[in-house]
Amino acid sequence: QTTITLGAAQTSAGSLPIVVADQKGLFAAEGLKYERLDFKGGAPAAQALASGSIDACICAGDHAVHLEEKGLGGKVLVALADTHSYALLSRADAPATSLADLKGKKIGITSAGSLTDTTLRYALKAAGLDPDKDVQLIAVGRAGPQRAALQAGVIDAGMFTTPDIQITLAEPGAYKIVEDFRKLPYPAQDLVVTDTWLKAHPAEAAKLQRAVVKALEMIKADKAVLQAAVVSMFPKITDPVLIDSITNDVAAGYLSGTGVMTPESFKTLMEMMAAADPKLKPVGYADIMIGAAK
Amino acid sequence: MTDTASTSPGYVASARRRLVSISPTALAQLGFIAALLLLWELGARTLFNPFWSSRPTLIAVRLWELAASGDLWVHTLTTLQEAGAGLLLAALVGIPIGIALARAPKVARTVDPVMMGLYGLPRVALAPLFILWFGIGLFSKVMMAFTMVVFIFILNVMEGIRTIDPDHLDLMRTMRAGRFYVVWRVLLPAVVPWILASFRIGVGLALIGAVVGELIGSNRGLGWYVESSGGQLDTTGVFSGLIVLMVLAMLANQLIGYVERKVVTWR
Amino acid sequence: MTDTASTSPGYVASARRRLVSISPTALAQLGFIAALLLLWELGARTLFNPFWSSRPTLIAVRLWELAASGDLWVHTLTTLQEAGAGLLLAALVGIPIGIALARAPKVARTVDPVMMGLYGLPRVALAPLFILWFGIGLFSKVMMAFTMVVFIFILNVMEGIRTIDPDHLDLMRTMRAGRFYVVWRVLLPAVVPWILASFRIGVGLALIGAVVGELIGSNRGLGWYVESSGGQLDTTGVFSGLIVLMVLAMLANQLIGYVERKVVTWR
Amino acid sequence: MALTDTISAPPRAELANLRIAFPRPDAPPLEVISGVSLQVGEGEFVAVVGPSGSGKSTILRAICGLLKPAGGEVRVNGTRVTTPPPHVGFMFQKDALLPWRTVADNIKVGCELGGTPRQKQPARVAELIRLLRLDGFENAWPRQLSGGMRQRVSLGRLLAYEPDLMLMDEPFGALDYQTKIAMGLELLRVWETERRSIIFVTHDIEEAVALADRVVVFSARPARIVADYAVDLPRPRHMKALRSDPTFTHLTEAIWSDLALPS
Amino acid sequence: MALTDTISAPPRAELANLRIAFPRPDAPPLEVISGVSLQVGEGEFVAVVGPSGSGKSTILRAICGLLKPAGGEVRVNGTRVTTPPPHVGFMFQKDALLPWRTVADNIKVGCELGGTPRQKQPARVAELIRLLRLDGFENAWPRQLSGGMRQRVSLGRLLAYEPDLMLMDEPFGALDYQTKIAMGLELLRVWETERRSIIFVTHDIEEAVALADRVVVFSARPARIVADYAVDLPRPRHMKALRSDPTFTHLTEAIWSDLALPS
Ligand SMILES: Nc1ncnc2c1ncn2[C@@H]1O[C@H](COP(=O)(O)OP(=O)(O)OP(=O)(O)O)[C@@H](O)[C@H]1O
Ligand SMILES: Nc1ncnc2c1ncn2[C@@H]1O[C@H](COP(=O)(O)OP(=O)(O)OP(=O)(O)O)[C@@H](O)[C@H]1O
Ligand SMILES: [Mg+2]
Ligand SMILES: [Mg+2]
Repeated sequence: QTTITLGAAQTSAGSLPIVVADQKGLFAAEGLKYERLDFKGGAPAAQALASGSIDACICAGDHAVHLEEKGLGGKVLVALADTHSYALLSRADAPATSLADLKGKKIGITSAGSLTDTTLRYALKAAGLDPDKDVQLIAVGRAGPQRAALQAGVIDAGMFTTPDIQITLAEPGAYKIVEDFRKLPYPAQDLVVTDTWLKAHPAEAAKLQRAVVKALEMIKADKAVLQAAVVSMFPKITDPVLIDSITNDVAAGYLSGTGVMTPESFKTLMEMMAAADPKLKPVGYADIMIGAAK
Repeated sequence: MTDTASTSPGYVASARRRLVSISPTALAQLGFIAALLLLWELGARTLFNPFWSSRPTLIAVRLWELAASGDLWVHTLTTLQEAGAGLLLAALVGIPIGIALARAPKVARTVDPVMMGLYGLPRVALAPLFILWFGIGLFSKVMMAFTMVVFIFILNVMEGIRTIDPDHLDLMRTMRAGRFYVVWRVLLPAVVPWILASFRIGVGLALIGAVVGELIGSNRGLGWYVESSGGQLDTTGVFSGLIVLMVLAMLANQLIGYVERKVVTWR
Repeated sequence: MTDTASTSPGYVASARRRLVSISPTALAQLGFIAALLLLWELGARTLFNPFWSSRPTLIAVRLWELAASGDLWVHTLTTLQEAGAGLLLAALVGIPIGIALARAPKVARTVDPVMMGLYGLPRVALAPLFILWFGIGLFSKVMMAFTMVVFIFILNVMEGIRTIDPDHLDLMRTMRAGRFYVVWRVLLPAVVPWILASFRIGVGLALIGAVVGELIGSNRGLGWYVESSGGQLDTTGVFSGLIVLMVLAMLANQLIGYVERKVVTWR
Repeated sequence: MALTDTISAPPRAELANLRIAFPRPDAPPLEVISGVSLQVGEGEFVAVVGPSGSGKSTILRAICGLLKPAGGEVRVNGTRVTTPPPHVGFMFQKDALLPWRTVADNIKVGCELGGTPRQKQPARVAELIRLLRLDGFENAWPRQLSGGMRQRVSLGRLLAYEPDLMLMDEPFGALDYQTKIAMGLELLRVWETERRSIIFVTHDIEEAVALADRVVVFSARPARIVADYAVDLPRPRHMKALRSDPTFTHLTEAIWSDLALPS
Repeated sequence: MALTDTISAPPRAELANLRIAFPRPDAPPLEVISGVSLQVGEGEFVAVVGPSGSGKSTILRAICGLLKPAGGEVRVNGTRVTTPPPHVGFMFQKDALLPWRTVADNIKVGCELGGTPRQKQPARVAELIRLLRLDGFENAWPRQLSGGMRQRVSLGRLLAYEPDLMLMDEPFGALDYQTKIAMGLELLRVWETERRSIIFVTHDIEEAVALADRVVVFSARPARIVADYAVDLPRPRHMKALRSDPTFTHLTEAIWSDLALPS
């Protein structure tokens, strides 16, 4: 048995297929054991990946592109999500109903340069706003600080992901969604590896890929599988209603069914990244996506 | 002011008083803590939103569950190990460096800016380098705690050595005492108060360092528990972790006080 | 050992030597820094991947660009303001508290565990409370820096007061000196070395505090810039920010050294 | 004896069966003073001599309220001493100068705490510096002084405080004969013109006899009073002449043999 | 004079036209020693007297290499002194005990640095404690001692170091007459049996004459040597008898008047 060390960008829904693979014995069937480490964001996880401290990271497709572009050979081993994972929430009594209404307001992002940052910049531009002049993007942190900042009124809207969206919306009449990016095709969670690792561990890579893709297929086939994973992944959430809503949201097209990045999501990815950094060297789909397991 | 009648041991009763005084102190401490907890409980129930502050009773229940499941010990031991090793390593490395730099002022002046610059670096931002150099195991967290604390020892010991009575050093020089004799018999005993202060300061920073290390990448430890609870908006979880961290800091401080009383008998 | 001939002022030449010695020190410091930069540049070009460490030349170019665009000043001033205000506030609050606690040992013993516990809390985990209490403006960063540093002052000053010559305190008691007289004329001067050490230690921590503060609600500042570069795996950006932080720490330390030479003339 | 004049007013200082003991770990407390009674009247100058380690400094500390007695009591101006009483100045055996204050500023501490009006302080300090022969060292730091100079600064601080009762613990111990005599004369001048009371610990028997109204001889630890001599020498006394005065030589011889007793 | 015997070997200590000055801000350096020449032979006991602040301690510091002279030079055993020379022990005017070591351990410092074999140290320390009359205080901390007891511990440390040249800065200043005489006798015993050289600074002229082979009188600052008396009194000397010895009284009177000169 070989142990695979995976780094997760956050304790987020993207890790659910991995949990399923573990729960259903798919890793064991491949002769793998896995250990998951949580990082404070995608960037440190990607850095740990590049340094060889972990075998693969569960993070946004952005990091595969960054690593590839920096010559470190980033590859998406399995695409875990087909759509974006964030939604922009505001207090229920806020007048804004769309991104465009937030002109002149303060919007909370998790941290500068993160997925939430680039996403908002891209969406704001699409809505005809200048992200540097028409709004203030404030690095606030994750769900806790975001919610505190909303409550204190120091930001007008903030970026939340699963399960924080569901938990926050569960408070009756307090918060609402201003803009839901979860419908946007985007490789929000991928199993990313490096060329170096791939070259050194071709067998493990194949096993890992097979197990996770199998898990994705099982989830698609049976929602109960996902529910069990949700319960295990978020032990702090005990309310069955909440568990249901998380499971339903995740099951509703968020997770990838095949483990292969869709061309649409790759297109948004490249557009967003180019918008954030005009000097970015373009990367092709085939440069970062490894074909599905045979 | 009259509290510090440290110089009034002129009556027989004081030896007796010491033995009894242990329990009033502990009582006062516990009473104070209890009062704060009560305030918190009441405040959370009435004044402010318990979503942000949780409540002592909820936390107690959570801690009980964690203890029962065994997770509490795993996380606590992990963090304790990281912070403790970092703190001790910092003392072992920092004290000699502090002494050496204080005794070689030219070298100290040369290295000083770089050292202070390094010290001022936010450790969180150095995460990639820590991962690169020290991996993501125990060692990288120990190093995180270490790099927070080692400068405390260096800076405090350096300043401490400057306050040493020059007559003691002159005495040693006239008796041609060797380098090690001076270090062991004069410098170290003289900077004991500075070392103790460093330990007190260091405890908190080592814990913070360990927690920051756990944020960078881990799957256990109190920092990880706090962060993962925060990620699920579980305030009770956050505060449970924080309370355990506080208890660790308190206990470490008590230990330092105990060692101080054992070591500094001459004051 | 012979470096510390602090007690050999018995010849006329030493006054002259002082004036000249300023520039060799600065030269040695600059030389040391230059040597490190050179090593870094060469290492990054040959030994290790510059993705991890960037290169001094790349950083210089980036800093130049940032300076030209004006961003450098915005970020630097922001962070400097936050850290500086936090440090000064910590000194203003921490020194009196340290003195008061040292003079009222019973109170100190009672509050001690809670204080040490609070000190050991990782600030990042308290982000929601900081936002609720202090918002996300300048004030919250100042408070972040403040809460890191204030304990340093308290703990160092408390320990410093314990090392005061009891004869000085007895003397004041026989002359029935008032509380304020004792504080101003005896306690404060006696703990000046401890306060200076706290400032040295505090500079680094205040910067770290400001940077951590910038992680929870900001859109400028060096910490923000570093984080934002890190998020895009832009190592040169990370190091550019870090280098400026280092320079700030160095300058602050030089300033403390300067103040020390002006204030502690009697040693 | 000078005491009889002041029978109406309470004595300046009074020790009633004073006992002082220091606790020791693993041993019974060290009894330092065992039942000492002593009265010092207003305007009286009492010298105390006794073997090293007998408890002379300890008694002074008790009088100015730095030590709580294990038994008996201390009264100053009729009031029982629990905290340092007002108008009592203590010159420590160790000089206890504040290292961060210059010579002038160390002396000024006495003015500041003794209540000299602020405008008069500089003049007073300057006067004391001249009197103590420290001219030219006003702005020197304590670490730059010789042992005797430090002692004189400490004396200056005491004088600046202008106490009614002066407790002096070997105030001239580090001074050469000439300086000692000059300082002794100054002390007498201050004492005579302002009717201060003085308790003066010394090892120099001749100094004790030459300066004091009474000489109290202590035994070795635990200290008791072995003898209490009234010095019946007329004032002003001339140092040179004293040495050949038979009362003087007699007294010094007597004290000498009191001390030489194996006690 | 004792010096003539040792003309072949270099003198133990030799000051050649020594000048010492301390820099001052905003003023010319303070000249403390201006051209002092002095030779101390092997086994010679030289006492130094002089006004307070004249530079006696400073000269001792220069001899043991703690101060660099501004002019002239210091030689010990024929070698020019730049760093502290071997086998020279200095008893400071301030006692400089290490506060974190007990009485016994403070004395032991002398043994440890003087090279007493480790097994013999406890016995040597015990012997010194008895000799210094500190019995029962072996385990006391310095802060628990009286001034005179501290001074004796400091003396004990010096004796434990067993130096060939002993520099003593008012070693008996805080002691009463009886203890002083007892300690003086012990010092003489050590000195006579082991032919040590001693430079002994004191304010007590009688003590100087009673103990020393030579008494050197310093002027006020800047210090010069005013007089250098050979003490032609036979040894062993009996303290009691000395006081009536005409040579003794003569010498003390002479030194007294040397010092009384307005210098
Ligand atoms: N703080 C203390 N703790 C314990 N013992 C003490 C303390 N202070 C003094 N003593 C003891 O009390 C005794 C008397 O000390 P004190 O200083 O009064 O002597 P003294 O008569 O002034 O002697 P000297 O002439 O040497 O100064 C000594 O044996 C000393 O060890
Ligand atoms: N470190 C120093 N810096 C400046 N001046 C000093 C220093 N040490 C001593 N002096 C000065 O040198 C002079 C002589 O001092 P020294 O201590 O040698 O006197 P002394 O003869 O030992 O006097 P005493 O009998 O009072 O101890 C004094 O005027 C003193 O102010
Ligand atoms: Mg005494
Ligand atoms: Mg001297």
